[in-house]
Amino acid sequence: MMLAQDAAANLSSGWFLEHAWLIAVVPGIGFFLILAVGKRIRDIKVGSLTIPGGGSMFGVASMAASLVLAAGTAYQWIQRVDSAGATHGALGSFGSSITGMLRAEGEGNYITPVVKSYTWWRQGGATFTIGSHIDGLSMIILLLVAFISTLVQIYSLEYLRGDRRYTHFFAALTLFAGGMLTMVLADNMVQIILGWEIMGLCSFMLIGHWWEDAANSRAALKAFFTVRVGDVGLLVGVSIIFFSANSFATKNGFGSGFDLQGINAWAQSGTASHTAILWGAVALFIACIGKSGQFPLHTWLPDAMAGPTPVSSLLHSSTMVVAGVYLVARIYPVFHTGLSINVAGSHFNLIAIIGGITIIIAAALAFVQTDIKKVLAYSTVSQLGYMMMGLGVGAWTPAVFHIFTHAFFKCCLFLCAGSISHSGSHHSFEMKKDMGGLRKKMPITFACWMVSTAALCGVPFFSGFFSKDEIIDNAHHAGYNVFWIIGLVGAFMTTAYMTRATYLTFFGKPRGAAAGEHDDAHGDAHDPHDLDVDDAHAVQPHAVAAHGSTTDDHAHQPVMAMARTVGDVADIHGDVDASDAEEAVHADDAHHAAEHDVHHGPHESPALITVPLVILAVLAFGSGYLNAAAFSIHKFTDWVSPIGGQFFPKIGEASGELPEAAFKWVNALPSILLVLAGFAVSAAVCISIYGDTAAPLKGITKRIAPLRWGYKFLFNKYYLDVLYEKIIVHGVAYPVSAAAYWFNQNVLDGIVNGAGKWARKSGLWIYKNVDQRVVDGTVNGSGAAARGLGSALRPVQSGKVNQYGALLFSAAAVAALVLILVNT
Amino acid sequence: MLISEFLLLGAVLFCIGVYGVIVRKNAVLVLMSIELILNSVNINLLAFSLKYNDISGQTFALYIIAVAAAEVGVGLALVLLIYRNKRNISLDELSEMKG
Amino acid sequence: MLTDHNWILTVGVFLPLAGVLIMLFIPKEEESLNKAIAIITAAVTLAVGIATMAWFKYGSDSSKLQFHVDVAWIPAIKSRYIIGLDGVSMPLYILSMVITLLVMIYSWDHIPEPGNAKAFMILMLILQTGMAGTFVAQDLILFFVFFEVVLLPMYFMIGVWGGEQRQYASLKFFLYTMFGSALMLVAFLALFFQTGAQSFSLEYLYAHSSMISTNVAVWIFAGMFVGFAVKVPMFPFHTWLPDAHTQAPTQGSVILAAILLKLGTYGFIRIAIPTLPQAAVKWAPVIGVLAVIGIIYGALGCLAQTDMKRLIAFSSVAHMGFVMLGISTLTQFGINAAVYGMVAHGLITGMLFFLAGSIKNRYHTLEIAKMGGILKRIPRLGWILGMCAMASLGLPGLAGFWGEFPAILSAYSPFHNDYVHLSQPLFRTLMVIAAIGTVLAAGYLLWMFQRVAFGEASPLIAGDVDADGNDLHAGAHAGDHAGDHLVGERGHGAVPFSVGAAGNADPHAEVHDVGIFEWIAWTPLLIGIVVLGAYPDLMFKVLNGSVTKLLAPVQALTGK
Amino acid sequence: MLSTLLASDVVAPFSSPKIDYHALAPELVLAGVIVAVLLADLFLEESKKWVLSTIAGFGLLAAFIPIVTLAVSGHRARSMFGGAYVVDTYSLLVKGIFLLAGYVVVLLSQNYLEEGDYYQGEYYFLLLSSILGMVMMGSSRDLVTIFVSLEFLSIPAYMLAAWRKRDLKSNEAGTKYYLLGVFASAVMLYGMSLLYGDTGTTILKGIGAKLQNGSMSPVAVLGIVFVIIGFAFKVSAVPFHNWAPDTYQGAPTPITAFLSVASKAAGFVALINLIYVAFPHGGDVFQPMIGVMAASTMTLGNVMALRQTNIVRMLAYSSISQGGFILMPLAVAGGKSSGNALTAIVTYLAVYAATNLGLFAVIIAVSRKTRSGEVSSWGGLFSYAPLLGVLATAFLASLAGIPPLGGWVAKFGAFRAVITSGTNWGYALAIVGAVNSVIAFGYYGSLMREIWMKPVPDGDTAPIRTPSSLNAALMICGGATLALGVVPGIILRFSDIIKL
Repeated sequence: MMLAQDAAANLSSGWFLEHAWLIAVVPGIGFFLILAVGKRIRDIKVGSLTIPGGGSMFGVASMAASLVLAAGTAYQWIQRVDSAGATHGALGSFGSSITGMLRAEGEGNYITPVVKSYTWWRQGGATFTIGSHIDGLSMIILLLVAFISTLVQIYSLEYLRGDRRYTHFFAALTLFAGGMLTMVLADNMVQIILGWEIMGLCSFMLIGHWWEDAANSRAALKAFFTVRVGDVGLLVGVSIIFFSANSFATKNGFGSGFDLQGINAWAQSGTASHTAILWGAVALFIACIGKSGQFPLHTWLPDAMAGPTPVSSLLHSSTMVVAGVYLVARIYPVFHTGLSINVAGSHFNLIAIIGGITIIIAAALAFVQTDIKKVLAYSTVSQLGYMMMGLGVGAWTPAVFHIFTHAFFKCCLFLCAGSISHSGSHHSFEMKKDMGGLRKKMPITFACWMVSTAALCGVPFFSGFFSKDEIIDNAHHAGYNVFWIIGLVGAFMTTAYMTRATYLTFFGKPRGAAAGEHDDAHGDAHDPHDLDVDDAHAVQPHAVAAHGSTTDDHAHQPVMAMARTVGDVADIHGDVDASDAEEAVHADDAHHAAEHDVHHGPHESPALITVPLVILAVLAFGSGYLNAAAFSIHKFTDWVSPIGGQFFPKIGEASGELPEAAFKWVNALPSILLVLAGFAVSAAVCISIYGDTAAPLKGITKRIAPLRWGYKFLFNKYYLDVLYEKIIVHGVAYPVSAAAYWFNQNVLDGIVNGAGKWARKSGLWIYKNVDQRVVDGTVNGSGAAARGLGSALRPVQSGKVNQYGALLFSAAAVAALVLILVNT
Repeated sequence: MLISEFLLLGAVLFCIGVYGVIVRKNAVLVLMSIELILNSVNINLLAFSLKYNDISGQTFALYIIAVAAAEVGVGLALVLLIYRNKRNISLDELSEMKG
Repeated sequence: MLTDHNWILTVGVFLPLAGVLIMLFIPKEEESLNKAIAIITAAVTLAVGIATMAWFKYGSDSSKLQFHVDVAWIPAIKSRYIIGLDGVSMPLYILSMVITLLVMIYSWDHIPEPGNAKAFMILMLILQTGMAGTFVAQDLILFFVFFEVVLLPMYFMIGVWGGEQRQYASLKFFLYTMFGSALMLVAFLALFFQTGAQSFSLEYLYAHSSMISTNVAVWIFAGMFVGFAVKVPMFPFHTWLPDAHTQAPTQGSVILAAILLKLGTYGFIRIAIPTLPQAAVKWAPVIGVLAVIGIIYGALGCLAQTDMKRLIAFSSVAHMGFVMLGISTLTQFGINAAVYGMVAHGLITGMLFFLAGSIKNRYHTLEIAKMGGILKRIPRLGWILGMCAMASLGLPGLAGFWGEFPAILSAYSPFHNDYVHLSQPLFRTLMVIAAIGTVLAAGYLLWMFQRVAFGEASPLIAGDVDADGNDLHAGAHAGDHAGDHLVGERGHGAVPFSVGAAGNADPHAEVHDVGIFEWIAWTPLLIGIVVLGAYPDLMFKVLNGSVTKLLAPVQALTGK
Repeated sequence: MLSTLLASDVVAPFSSPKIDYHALAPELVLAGVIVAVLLADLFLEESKKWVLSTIAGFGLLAAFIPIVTLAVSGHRARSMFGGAYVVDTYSLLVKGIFLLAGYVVVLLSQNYLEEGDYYQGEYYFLLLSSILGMVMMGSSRDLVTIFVSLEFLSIPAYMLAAWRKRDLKSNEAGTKYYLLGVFASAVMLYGMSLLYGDTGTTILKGIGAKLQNGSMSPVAVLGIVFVIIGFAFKVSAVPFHNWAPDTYQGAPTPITAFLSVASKAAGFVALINLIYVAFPHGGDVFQPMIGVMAASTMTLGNVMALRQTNIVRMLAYSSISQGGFILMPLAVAGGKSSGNALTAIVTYLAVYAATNLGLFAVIIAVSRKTRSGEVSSWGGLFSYAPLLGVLATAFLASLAGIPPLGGWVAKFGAFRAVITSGTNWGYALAIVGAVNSVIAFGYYGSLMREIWMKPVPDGDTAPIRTPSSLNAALMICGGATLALGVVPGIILRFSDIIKL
C-alpha cells in the first residue's frame, strides 16, 4: 500500500520500526495479566526491598518494556532520518523555516513513514485496517507516553499503597497506556477512534476510582459525558472524511478513506471539495476540543482532578488530554486547509482562535483557585490552548515540541502536588488552608517544583522557554499579531498564577495540616461551595471542586470500614490485606505504619515518589535543548517535523507549506520581560495579600467592590455554567419539553448535569405524555373503542322476537331497494 | 291473461304477513302471519306457473303447503311448551337472554 | 445444492420439538428431569448448529443458499417447504440456538413464579423451533408460519411467568404483533399475485420483483413494513416492548431482546427490500427518519425510567433504531452493519437482561433509586454490568460499536446508482442526529450504572432493609451505630458497617455474587461480546457476500 | 318428470326417471339408520337407551362409506331428476364434512343426554334427520330441492334447540329460532317465487342461464336478494344474526355445537349452490351485498363477543364473526377468483368444524365439573386439567388463525381468495379481515388468560374426569385441527379440485 518512493528505497528501517505495534500490545497483555491474576499476588519480600503485589508489577514491567521498545523505535527512526542525509545542522544558525523552505524543493528528502498495515475486516467494499504508522510525530509521542506512564506507575506504587482498589487502579492505568499507544500508533482513523475511546473509558474509571463518594463518580460521569459529546464530532468527521477521501486515497494507492496518509494526501492535493473538508475538519475539531479541554468544553478537566493525583498527572495533564492536539497535528493538512477562514482578507484559522481564547480564559481562572491541583488543571488547559494556537498559526513543530516539554514539567508539577498532599498536607490540596512554608519540610519536592514552574513560565534556558516562546514567536512572524499578544499576555498570567501558587504552597507561614495540625473536616474549607454542595444533585463544577479537593481522604476513609471487617472485605476486594487496611486507618491510633502517620507532621516523601520527581525535573529543564532555536539546535525539528509542511509525498498541487520563524533574541525579549514582570507583580501582590500580619492588601477583594465583582466573576468561571444552563439548555429544551417550570428548578445546575436533567425530564415528559398517552393510548383506546361499540350495539340484541323480525325484514327491504336502484 | 293482479294480491298478502310478524306480540298470530306470507308465495308460484305453462311452479306450491303444515305443527308445539312453562304466549316475555 | 448435508437444517429446526415430545410423557413433578431433558435437547440442537457451521461453505460460497431443501408442502396454494442458509441467516440461526441453551441453563435455578418448569421449558423449546425456522425459511408462507409460531409461547411466557401487569403486557404484545403479521400476510399474498401467482419462493420473488408497478409495490411494502416494524420495534409501534420486557420473566426478556426483535429486521433484509426494491427506495427515507426518531426517543425514554429493566427495554428501541438506520441506507455498508448490530445487540442486551434478572432475584426490586453500591456487595456482577453498559453504549473494542459506527458511517452516503438515489442531505442530517444518539446512550447507561453500582451500598443493597423499605434488623449492631457516630463526626457521612459486620446477622447474608449457573450462562455471551468486538471480521466475512446478493435487486433498479 | 311430460305436446308413455342408487346411497343409508333408531327406541327400555347413540354414530360412519366409494369411482358428476339433484366431488366433500361433524356431535351428546336424562330416541332421530337434510342440501341444484332440504334440516333443529323442555331458556331459544327461521324462509320463498317468475324455471342451471349482469329485471334482483337473505339468516350473517346468540345460549350445548357448525355449514353450502350455479352472472347484485354482510358480520361479531361473560354466548358471537370470514370469499365469487373462493370456503368449513366442535367438547367437559357457563369458571384450568387446557388453547389459537394450527390455513385461504380478485374492494375486505382477526384475539386471548393465568375460582383443583366418548371427540378434533394446520394438503387436495 506504500507509494513507490525512490527516497523510501534507500531509507534505513529496522526491527523496532517494523514491530512498533508491540509497543501498544505489551501493555495490553499487562492489563489482562493484572485482571487475571493481579489480586492473587501478595507482596514479595526480597531482603530489604519489597516487590509490591496486587499485580502492579505487571503494570510497571509492561510499561518499562514498551518504553524500551519505544526507545528502540525512536533510535531507529533517527537512524532513518539521518540515512535520508539531510539535517538542519549543516545549515548553520539560520531559522528552521529557511531550511524548511529549502528542503521543500527537494522532494526526495521526504522521509516516508514506516507503515505496517493489516486488514482488520472488509465490509461493504471498504477495508478496515489495523496497523502501525511510525513517523517523527508518532515516534516522539510514543516515547513520551511510554516514559511518563512508567514514571507515574512507579510513583503510584507508593502513592496508592494500601488502596482498596490498588489492582483495579494499575489495571486501568495500564489499559490506558495501551489505549493511548494504540491511538498514537494508528495508521487509520478507525484505530484512532478505538484508542481514543479506550482512553475515555480509562479516564472514567480512574476519575471515579474512589466511587464510594458520589461526587467522584459524578465527576467521572461528567468527564466521560463531555468528552463523549465531542466524540459525536469524531464519528461524524471520520465518516465525512472517509467518503470524501476514499476514492482519491484508493486511486493513489493508499488503503482507504480511513488511511492517515491517504487523508493527508487528499487534503493537500487541492482536489478535495472544500465543503467536505470544512465540515470534516469542524466535526473532528469538536472532538479535539472535547478531549483536549479547549474552550468551551473545558469544564470537565478541572473536575477530573477528583481522581487520584497520579491520574491527574498522567491522563489529565501530560498525555491523554493532548490526544486532541495530537489528532490535529496528525492530520494537520485537513485542519490547515479545512479550518482556515478568511476574515477581512487575512487568513485566520479557527484552531488558533479557539486556542487563543482558551489560553486567556483558563489562565485567568487559575488565579482564583485555592486547590493546588485545580491551579495546575487550569494551567494545563491554558497550555493546551498554546499548543492549539501554535497549530493554528502554522507553528507545527513548536506546538508538537510544546506537547513534548509540557508533558515533563506539568507531570512533574502534579506529582509534586501529590507528594505534598501525600506527606505534607495530610491528603489535602487546599493551599490556603493546609499548606504554606513547606519549602523547608520538603526540599526535594520544592526543588523539583521550582524547576518545573520555571519551565512552565518559560523562564529562559528552561524547556518551556524554547517551546512556548517559539509558538509566540511564530505567531508574530506569521503576522497574527492578535495571537502574538494573546500569547504574551498568557505568558504573563502564567507566571503570575504560578508565582501565587508557589507562594501559597511553599512560602509564608505553615497553615493547617502543613503546620502539623490534625483537622479532618476539610468540608469547612470552602464556604462558597458548600452552599451548592447541599443542593440536590449539583454537578456544578465548583461543587465538585469541593469534593474533588478532599477526595484523597476518601482513599482511607472506607478502608476504616474494612479494617473492622477485614474478613468480609477481603473476599469482596481480594487485594486488601489487613495490614494495609489498618495502616490506612488514621482515625483511631491503634496502628501506625511509620511514614504514613500524619502526626509526625510534614516531611519529605519516600524515594519511590521523589525519584520520579527528580527525573522529571531534570527533563523539565533539559528537554528543551532538543530544539533550542536560541542555540540553533534543531534535532527535534529534524527528527519530528515533516519537511516543509509536507505530510506525504507530493501528489498534484500541494498547498500550505508552513512558515517557521527564525529565532531572534529580540523577538523573544518581550515575553522574557513579561515573564519577569509577571513574577514581580504577582510576588508583590501575594506577599501583600497572603503575607503575615499587616499585609496592606489583605482581604482586598472583600473591600473594593470592582475587585470583589471581578473575583466573583472569575470565581464562578464567568458564570459560564449558568449561561450555558440558562441560554443553551433552556433554549433547546423549551420547544421539546414545553414545560418551562422544570428549568426553574435546574437554574443552578451545571451544563452537563443541566443537560442531563433536561434530557431526563423531557424524556420523562415524552414518556408520560407521548409514549403512554398518545402512542400507547391509541392502541388501548382502539381496544376500548371496540368494546364501546359492542355496548353501543347491545340494544340491537334486545331479545325481542318482533324486533329481530323487523330488523331482518327492514334490512332485506333496504338491500333490495338499493340493489334494484343500482342494477336496473 | 293478466298476471299482474295475481302478483299484486301476492304482494299485498306478503306485506300484511310481514306487518303481522313485526307488530303482533302473540305467538299464534305471528304464526298465522307467516302462513299468510307462505300463501302469498303460493299465489305467485301458481300465477307464474300458468304464465309459463310450466308445472314445476305448482309442484313447488304443493311442497310449500306440505312443509308449512309440518312447520305449523312444530310451531304450535313450541308455543304450547312455552305456555306450559310461563302461562302466557306473549313474545315480549321471551327475553331471558339478550345483549 | 451446494452440499449433501441438506437434512441438517431440518433437524436443527425441529429437534427441539422432539424434546417436547419426550417431556410430554414426564410428570411435571419431575422438575429436574424435565429441565435436564430440555437442556440436553437444546445442547444437542446447538451441536447440530455447530455442525452446520462446520459444513457451511465460507468464502465466495457464503452468499449462496446452502443446505438448500425444496420439497412440496401445500401444492394447492403453491407454497413449498424451502429452507436454506446463507451468510445473513447463519449468524442469527446460530445465535438463536446459543441463546436458548444459555437461557435454559440459567433457568436451572431461576424458574420464575409460579414454577412449573416443565411447561416453561417446553415453551422455550417451541420458541426455539419457531425462531430457527424463521431464519432458514425461504418461502413466504413457511416464513409466515414460523414467524407466527413464536407468538403463543412468548405470550404465555410473559402472561404466566411475568410480573404484576403480566396479563396486560402479554395481551398487548400479542395484539400488536398479530396486527402486524395480519397485514404482513395480506402483503405477502398481494406480492404473490402481483408476481404472477407462480410461487412463494423467495428466489422466484427476487427474480420477478420488476413485474410490480412501483405504486402497487409501495402499498405492498407498507403492509410488510407494519408487520416487521412492529416486531423490530420501530417508533411508533414500539410501545408493546417496554411493557413486555418489564413484565416478562428474565428468560423471556432475554429471548425477546436477543432473538425475537431480530425477526423484524431480518424480515426487512431478507424479504421486504429484495422483493420490492422499487418500493424500498421510496420507503427508505421514512424508515430512516423513524429509525432516528427511535434512537433519540428511545434514549429519552430511558432517561425517564426509574426501573432498571424498563430502562434496558427502552434502550432496545434506541439500538434497533441504529440497526434500522443502517438498513434504510440500502447500502452494503449499512446492511452489514445492521446485521452486525442485530447480533451485537442480541448478546449485549440479552446479557443486560440476565443481569437485571439476577439483581431482581437477589433484591426483589429493580428500582434504581433503591439501589446503589452493588459493587460493594456483589462486585463481580457489578463489574459485568459495567462492562455490558460500556458495550451497550458502543465502546470500540466491544461488539456494540461495530454495529453502531458503520451504521452511522453508511448514512453519509446512502444508496445511489445511475438512475436512483436517496436524498443525501436528509441522510446526512440523520447521521448527525444518530451520532448525538450515541451521547445520550452514554448518558443513560452510565447514569444507570453510576446510581446502581457506585456509591456506598444503599440500605437495600447492604441488606438493612428489604425491597419495601422495612428495616430488617432494627436495633441490631450497636457497634455499627457507634461506628456511624464516629465517622459521622469526621464529616464523611455514615459508612454502612453492616457491609461486613452484618456478615452473621444480616438477613441478606445469603446474597451471593455471580453463581455457578450464572457463570455458565453468561461467560459465552461475555466472550462473544469481547471477541466480536476485537475481531469483527468473524462475522463480516460471512455477511458481506450474502448482503451483496440481497442488495442486487436494489442495485439493478433503473428507476422505471 | 311430470312437468316435462306435460310440457311436451306428444303424449309419451310414462317412463319412471332413472335413479342412480349408488349416488343416492348416503342418503338412503342415513334414512335407513333414522328408521332403525326410531324402531329401536320403541323396543329399548330406559337403561338400554345408550344403544341408540351407538346406532346413530355407526350409522353416520356407515353413510360415510358410500361417499368414499363414490369418490374413488371417478369425478364424473351424476345428475338426477333433470339436474335437480347432482352428486359431484363438491357435494361429496361437503357431505363428508356433514357426516363427520354429525358423528362428533353424537359423541358429544351421548353423556350429556344420559346424565341430563332427556328423551334419547327422538333426539337422535331428529339429529339424524337434520343431518340428512344437510346431506341432501349438498346435492340440491333446484329451488325446490333446496327448499325441501332446508326445511328438512331446520325443523328438527327447531325442536332440538328447545330440547330441555323444563328450561325456559331452552324454550325461548327454540321459539326464537323457530319464528325467525320460518319468517326468513318465508321471505326466501317469496324471493324464490319471484326468481321462478322471472326465469320460468326452478332448475338452478336454467336460472343461471337467464340471469345476466346489467340486464336484470327488478323482480329478479328482488328475488336474488330475498333468496340470499334466507340463507344469510341460516349462516347468521349480520344483520340477520340476532337469533344466534340467544338460541346458542339457550339450546343444549351439543345442539349449540351442531347449530354453530353443521347448520351454518349447510347454509353456506346452499349459498354456494345458488351463487355458483344460479347467479354466476349476478355478481353485481350479490357481491356488494355479501361483501357488506361479510365486513359487518365479522366486525359486529367480534365487538359483541369482546364484552360477553358467558362462554357459550361468547362463542356464539365468535361463530358469527367466523361466518363473516367465510362470507368474505363469497363476496368475490363469480369473478376470476371463483375457484379460489370455493376452495377457501370449503376449507374454512372443514377447519372451522373441527376446531369449533373441539372447543365445544372442551366446554362440555369443563362444565361437567364447574356446572357454570361463565368465562370466569375456566380460571386456572391449565393447573388442574393440563390436557384440556392445552387443547382449549389449541382450538382458540386455531380460531384466531395462529399457525401451525388449522385456523391459519382457513384464514389464509380466505385472504388469498379476496386478494386474487385484484379488485380494490377485495383488498379493502382483506384489510378489514386482517384487523378483525386481531380484534378477535381480544376475546380468544381473554379465554386463554383464564385458562393459564387466572387462579382457580373456588380453589377446587380436583381433576376433570371425561367419559370416553368425549375423549374420542376431543382427540378427533384436536388431531384434525393440528393436522390441518401442519399439512393443509389433506383438505386442500380435495377442496382444490372441486368445481361447480
